[in-house]
Amino acid sequence: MPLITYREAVRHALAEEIERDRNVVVMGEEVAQFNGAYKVTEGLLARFGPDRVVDTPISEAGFIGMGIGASMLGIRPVMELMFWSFYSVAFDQILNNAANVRYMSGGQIHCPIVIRGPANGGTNVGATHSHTPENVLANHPGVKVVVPATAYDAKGLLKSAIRDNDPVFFLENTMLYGEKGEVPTEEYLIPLGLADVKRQGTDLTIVTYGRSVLHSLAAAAVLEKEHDLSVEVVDLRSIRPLDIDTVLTSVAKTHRVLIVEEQKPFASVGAQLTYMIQREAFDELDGPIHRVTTVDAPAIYSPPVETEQLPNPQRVLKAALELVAGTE
Amino acid sequence: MPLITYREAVRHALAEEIERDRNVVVMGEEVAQFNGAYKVTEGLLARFGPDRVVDTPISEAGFIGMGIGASMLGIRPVMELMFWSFYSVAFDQILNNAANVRYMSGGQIHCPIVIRGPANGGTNVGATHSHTPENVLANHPGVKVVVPATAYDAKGLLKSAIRDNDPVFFLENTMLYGEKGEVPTEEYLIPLGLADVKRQGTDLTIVTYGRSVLHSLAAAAVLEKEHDLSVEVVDLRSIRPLDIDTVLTSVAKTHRVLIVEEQKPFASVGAQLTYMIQREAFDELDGPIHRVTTVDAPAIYSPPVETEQLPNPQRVLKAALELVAGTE
Amino acid sequence: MSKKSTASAEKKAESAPAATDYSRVAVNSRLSREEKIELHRKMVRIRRFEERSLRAYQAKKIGGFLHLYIGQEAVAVGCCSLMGPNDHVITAYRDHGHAIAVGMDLNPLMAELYGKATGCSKGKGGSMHYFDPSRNFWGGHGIVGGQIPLGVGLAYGIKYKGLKGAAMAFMGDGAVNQGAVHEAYNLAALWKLPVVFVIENNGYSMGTSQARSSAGELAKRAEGYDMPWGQCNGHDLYEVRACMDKYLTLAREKHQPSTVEIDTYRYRGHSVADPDNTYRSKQEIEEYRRTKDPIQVFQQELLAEGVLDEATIEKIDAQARAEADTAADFAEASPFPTTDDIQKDVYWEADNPAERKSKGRLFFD
Amino acid sequence: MSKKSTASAEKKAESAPAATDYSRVAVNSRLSREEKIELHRKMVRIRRFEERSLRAYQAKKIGGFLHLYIGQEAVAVGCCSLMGPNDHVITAYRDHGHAIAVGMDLNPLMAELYGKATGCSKGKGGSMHYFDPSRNFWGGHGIVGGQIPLGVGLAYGIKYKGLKGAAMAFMGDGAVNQGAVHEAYNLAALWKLPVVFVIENNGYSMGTSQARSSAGELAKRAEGYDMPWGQCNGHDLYEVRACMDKYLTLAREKHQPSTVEIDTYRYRGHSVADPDNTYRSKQEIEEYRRTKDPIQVFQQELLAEGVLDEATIEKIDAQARAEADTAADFAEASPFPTTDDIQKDVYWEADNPAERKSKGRLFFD
Ligand SMILES: Cc1ncc(C[n+]2csc(CCOP(=O)(O)OP(=O)(O)O)c2C)c(N)n1
Ligand SMILES: Cc1ncc(C[n+]2csc(CCOP(=O)(O)OP(=O)(O)O)c2C)c(N)n1
Ligand SMILES: [Mg+2]
Ligand SMILES: [Mg+2]
Repeated sequence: MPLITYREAVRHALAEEIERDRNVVVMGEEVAQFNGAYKVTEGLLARFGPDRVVDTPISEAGFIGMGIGASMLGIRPVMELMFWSFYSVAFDQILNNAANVRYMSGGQIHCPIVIRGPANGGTNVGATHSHTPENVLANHPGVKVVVPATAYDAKGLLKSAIRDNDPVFFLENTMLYGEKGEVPTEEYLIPLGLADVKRQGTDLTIVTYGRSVLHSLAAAAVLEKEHDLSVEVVDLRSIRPLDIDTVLTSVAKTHRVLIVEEQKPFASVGAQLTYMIQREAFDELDGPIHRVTTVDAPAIYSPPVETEQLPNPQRVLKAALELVAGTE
Repeated sequence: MPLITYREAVRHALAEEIERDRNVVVMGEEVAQFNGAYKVTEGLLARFGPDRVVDTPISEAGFIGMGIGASMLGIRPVMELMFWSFYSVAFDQILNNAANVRYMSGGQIHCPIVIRGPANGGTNVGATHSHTPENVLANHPGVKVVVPATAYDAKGLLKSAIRDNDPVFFLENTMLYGEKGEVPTEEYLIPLGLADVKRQGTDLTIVTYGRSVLHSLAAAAVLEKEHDLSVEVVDLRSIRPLDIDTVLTSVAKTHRVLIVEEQKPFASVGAQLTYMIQREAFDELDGPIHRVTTVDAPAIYSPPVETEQLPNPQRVLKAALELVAGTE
Repeated sequence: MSKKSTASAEKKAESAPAATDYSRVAVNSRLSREEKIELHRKMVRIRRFEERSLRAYQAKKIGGFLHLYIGQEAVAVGCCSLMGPNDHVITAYRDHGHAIAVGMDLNPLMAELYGKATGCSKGKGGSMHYFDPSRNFWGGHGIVGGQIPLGVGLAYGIKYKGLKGAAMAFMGDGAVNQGAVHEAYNLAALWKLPVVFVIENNGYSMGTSQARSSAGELAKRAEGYDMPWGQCNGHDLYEVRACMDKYLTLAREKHQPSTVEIDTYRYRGHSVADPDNTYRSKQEIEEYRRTKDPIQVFQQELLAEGVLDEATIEKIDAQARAEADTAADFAEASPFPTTDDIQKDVYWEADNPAERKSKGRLFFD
Repeated sequence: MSKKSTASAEKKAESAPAATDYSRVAVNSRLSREEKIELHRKMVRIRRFEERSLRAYQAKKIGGFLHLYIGQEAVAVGCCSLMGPNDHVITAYRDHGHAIAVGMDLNPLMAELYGKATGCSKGKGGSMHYFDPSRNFWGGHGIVGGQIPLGVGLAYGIKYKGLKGAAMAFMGDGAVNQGAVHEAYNLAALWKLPVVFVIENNGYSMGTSQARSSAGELAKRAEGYDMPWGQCNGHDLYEVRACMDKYLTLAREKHQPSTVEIDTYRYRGHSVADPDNTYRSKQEIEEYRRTKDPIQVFQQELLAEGVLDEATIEKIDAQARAEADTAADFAEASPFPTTDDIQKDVYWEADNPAERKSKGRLFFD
C-alpha cells in the first residue's frame, strides 16, 4: 500500500467525495485559492473549480450557519474551520442549529454537514488557538464527533462522515498532517463509532484517541521493552458514537486502565470513559482508572514548556508505571 | 430569619454590592426598565439609576465582551444572560477572553466579571433555551462556576462572586426563583468552593447541586421513611473551585455514591466527579458510582414529558434503590 | 410612536413613494376575487388561532413561551402569499403567523402548543419551533438572529441547484444587533445569494424600544454591504406585497439579496407572560388597533373594492373561530409523546436503523 | 492594487481632502524636532526588531506564528503617538508595532517570542499576545475581531470613571466581517462610548483580497450605526496623525465613537509560514516598497524639513539594529518558564494565596 501523509489522506477523501456526489461542497477560509492554511485542500480548486471549493470571509458563524441551512436543502457541505478553536465564534450555529434542528422539527429535517479542521496543541499558538473541544461537542446529543489518529483512519472516516446524514464534527491535528501511513489505493470506508485496537496487550489498557495514540504507542513500546509490560492501546477514533464495547473487552482482559487524552481535565472525554467503565465493569478493575491529560491551564506559548503541558510519551510512561505499581 | 425567595436573595445580593462598591454595574437585556425578564433585578433601576443598572441590546458577544474589557480597567460588571443558554453567541468572549486574558498576559490582567442568569430546563422552553453549561464552562481553567440551590446560598455566593477577582459564572434556575428560604438580615458571605452537606446520612451519598438538590432531598426523605435508608446529600454549590474533600469524606462514610445532575450525560460534571472519586477513594467504594442525569436528547418541549427527561424525585428514588440493591 | 424617527418613516428608501395606490400595483391588481378573500381569510385564521391559543395558555394547556403575532398578520401573509415553488421561509420564535401563511393546518399547530405527539414537531418544538419543510417552511427558531445564517444557506441551496427562487429570512427589530445577522448580510451580498432579509419592525424587542437598542436606521445597515434595501408599511397587506414582490424578484431574477424593513406592531406582550406595562402605554396600543389593524385595513379595502361584504366577513370569521376551536379539541384529544419518544428524532441514523452505517453508542446515560 | 475600488480611495469621506499638506496640520506642526525624530526612530525600531525576529524564527528560536507588521509601521506609530494618559489601545495578533509604539522595551518583547520567562507575558502569550497594562496596552489578541468588544469595554471604563480619554481598537480588513465587531459598533454608537475603531486595511486577510471577503466599503459600514467615519493614507505618518487626531478628539471631547480605515500594506506574508505567492504578485509588493514605504516617506519628509540628515538616519538605524540584536541576546540568555509555571497566572486567587477567599480545588488532573 502506498505511504501517504495524513494531510493527503484527508485531501483524497475530500476529492473522492466531491467527485462522487454533486452535492458535496468544500468551504472555508483560504481553502480554495490559498490551497488551505495547512494545505489540506491543496489543488482542489484547480481540479474541481470554484463551485465546489469555496473561500469564505472570516465569518465562522455566518458561513457555518449558511452551511447548515444549505444542508437542510440537501447540499452536503464540508466546512473547514482553520482551527477548531474558532468554533468559539460559531458555537451557537454548531450546537444549537446543527445539533437541535432535527429534534425541534420532530425529525422532519436532517443536517448532513461535516465540519472539519485541526484541534490540538503542540505548535505554540497559544491559549485561544489550542482548544480540543471534542468533549464539549460530544456533550450535545444530535452530533457525531470523530478524531482520527492515522492517515488510514482519517481517510476512511472522513468519507463515512461526508456520507452520514447527521452533523459530523471531524477533528484533525496539525501535528499529524505530516505523519505518513499506509493507505490503500482502492476505495474504503471506516464506519464511525468503531474503535481500533492499535496494539494488543494483557497487562494494561490505554484508552486514547487522536495524537495521543502515537504517544501511547511510543510509551507502550518502552513499557514492553524496558519494563516487560504488555500494553493494549485502544484507539477510540470516534468519540460519539462511542465504541465502549471494545474498551470493556480490553478492560476485562487487563483489569487496569489508563486514559490518555489531549483534553483539559475537567469534564473531559476521559471523565466520561471513566464513568462508563466503572459503571459497566466495576468488578473488572484492579484499581482506579488513571488519566494523562493536558496540564490544567490555558495553553502556554513557550515551545519547550508546551510539550510538557501536553500528553507525551514520557508522561504516559510515568503514569503507566505509577498505575501498575499501585495495583501490584 | 426572614423567609425570602431565591429571586429576592439574588436581588438583595446585587443591591448590597452595588451599594458597597461604586465599580459594580449590573447589565443585561431588560434588567433595568423592564425590571428583568424574570424580575430578579426588579426595582434596582429605580433605586440605583441608569449608570448602575443598564439595559443592553440583544448583543451578548458585544456586551459581555464589553464587560470583560471594562473589568480589565477595574469595573466590576455583573452581566445578566437572560438565559445562560445564550452563552452560545458569546462563547468566544466568555471562554477565550475572560478565561484566558490573565494567562496570555502573564498575569498582568485580571477580569473581575460576574456573568449570571438561569441555566435549567423544566419550563418547556425547548432545546435552545435549556442548556446547563456548567461542565462546559468549568472545563476551562481560569474560570469559576457556581450553581446555588437555595436562597441562602444564592445570596452568600453571589456576594462572594462579585468580590472575586477572577471571572465567576453564576448559574441560577428559573424553577427556583420562587422557592423560599431563610436568609439572615445581617450581611454574610459564603466562600466559593465550599460544599454543603444538606442532609446527613450513612448508607448512601448523593452528590448533587442546583435544583437537583431539592429532588435529592425529596427522594432522601422517602428513602428514609419507606426504605429505611439513611442518605447523605452533598450539595456542591460550586463546581469550580470544587470541594472534593467534603465529597470524599462522605464517600468514606457511606461507600456508595449516586450523582444527581441536570446535565446531558456525556462529559458532564458527574463524569468528572466519578473520575475523581474512583481515583481518590477507589477502595472506599462498595460498587460503581451511578448517575441520574437529564435523559440524553435535546430538551423536549412537551411539558409532562420534559419532567421525565429531567432529574426528578422519582428518578432519584429509583436510581438510589437500584444502586443500593446492587451493592447489598 | 416608538419608532426611531419620523424621518425614517418618511424616507421610504427604495420602496414606492407614499402616494401609491398599492391595490393597483400589478402584483395586487392581478389577484382574483378568490385570492383576495383567501388573503383576508388567512389573516383572520391567524388571529383566531392565536386568540384561541391564548385562552388555552391561560387554561394551562400550554407550557413555556407563547409569542403572539396578533397585529402583525399582514406581514407574514403578505410575504408568504408571494411564494413560488422554489421560495423558502425561515423565521424566529414568533412563528405562528408564518406557519399558517405558508399553508400549515391548524390542528398540528395547536397540538404542538399542547405538547402533543400529533403536533407539527411531535410536541418536541413547541410554539417557537414550528416546521414544515414540505411547505418550504424551515422554522421557527429561538435564538435571536440565529436563523438568519440558515436563511442564507437556503438561498445558497436554491442557487447551487440552479433554481429560480428566493429565501425570506425574517427577524425582529431587536435581532439586527446580533453579529450573526451581519455576517449573513456580508455573505449574501458578496456571493449574490437570493435572499430577502425581512425585518419585522414592531418597535420593541421585549421591553426595549428600537431607539434604546439600535443606533442608526435598521434597514439602512444593508448599505454597508452594498445591498439594496426598502421599508414599507406592514399594516397594509397590499403594500407589503408590492414592496416584497420587488425585492423577491430581484433575488429570483438577479440573485440580488436585499433587506426590507416592515413597519408593524404587536398588540400583545412580548410573550404571554410579559407584564407589558413598563415600556409602552395602553394608548399607544389602542391607537394602533384603531387606526392600523391589518385585518381591518384590508377588510375596509376589500369592502370598498366590493370583494367582501359584511356577510362574508362574518362567515369567514365564524369559520376561523370554529376551525381554531376544532384545533383545540384535536389538540386536547391527542396523546402526549411517551418517555420513549424523548430519544427519537435526535439522529437520522437512530431513526432509520435499517440504514445505519455507524457503530457504537449514540446515546448515554 | 488589491483594494476595493479606486472610487473608494478617492472618496476620502470625512477625512481631509487629498491636497492637504499634513505637515502643517496643527497636530503635526506643533511637534518639536526631537519629537519628529522620535517618531521616525520608533518606526525604524519596529522594523529592525521585526527583521531580527524573522531571523530568529528562521533559526527556529521562535515557535508558532510570527505576524510581521513590516510596511504598516506608520499606522501604529502615528496612532499611538497621539495617546494621552487616559487613552488605551487594543489590537489583534499583528501586535509588535503597537507594543513598540506604546513604548514597550524590546528585550521583553523579543524574550516573549523566544518563549522565555523574561518575556512581557512571561513566555505564555507569544507573538500574538503582547500586553502592557502599565502603558495602557491591552494586547495582542488571536481571535479575529474578538478584541473589539474589549476595546468598547475600555471606552466604557474610561467614560464610567469620568476620564477624558479614548480607546483605540485596531483590527484588520478581514476582521470587519466578524459579528462581534458589529455588535461592538452598535453598542459604542448607542451609548456614545469614546472609542475609535481603526481598520488597518492592508488589502488582504491572509490570502484573501478585500474584494473577495467584504461586500461594500469597510469604514462606511459605520454609517449604519450613525457613526462618523474616515479613511486615510497609512503610508504617511503625518496623515495618520492628522486623521486620527480628529476622531480621537471627537471621542475624548464628545464621547463620539467613529471608525477610521487606514490604507496600508504588509510586505511579508500573513505570517512567516505563509507561502505568499497564490494571492498577490511580487510586483505589487515591490511597487509598495518603492513608492509608499512609510519609513521612507517620512524620512524624505524629515530630510526635506531639515529635521533629519543622512548621518542621523544612519545612526538611528544602527542603534535600532543594535538594540534588536541586544534584545535577541537577552532573549537567548533568558531562562524558559518551568513546568511549575504552567499553572501560574491562571487565577488571580491562586497567584495571591494570602488573599484567597475561596476554598476547594481550582486545578484538576
Ligand atoms: C441570543 C438571544 N438573546 C436573547 C434572547 C431572548 N429574547 C427572545 S425574544 C427577544 C426580543 C427580540 O425582539 P425582536 O427581535 O424585536 O423580535 P420580536 O419579539 O419583536 O418579534 C429576546 C431578547 C434570545 N432568545 N436569544
Ligand atoms: C475567528 C478567527 N477566524 C480565523 C482566524 C485565522 N486568521 C488569523 S489572521 C486571519 C486573517 C485576518 O486578516 P485581517 O483582519 O485583514 O488582518 P491582517 O492579518 O491583515 O493584519 C485569519 C483568517 C482567527 N485567528 N480567528
Ligand atoms: Mg420587535
Ligand atoms: Mg488585512
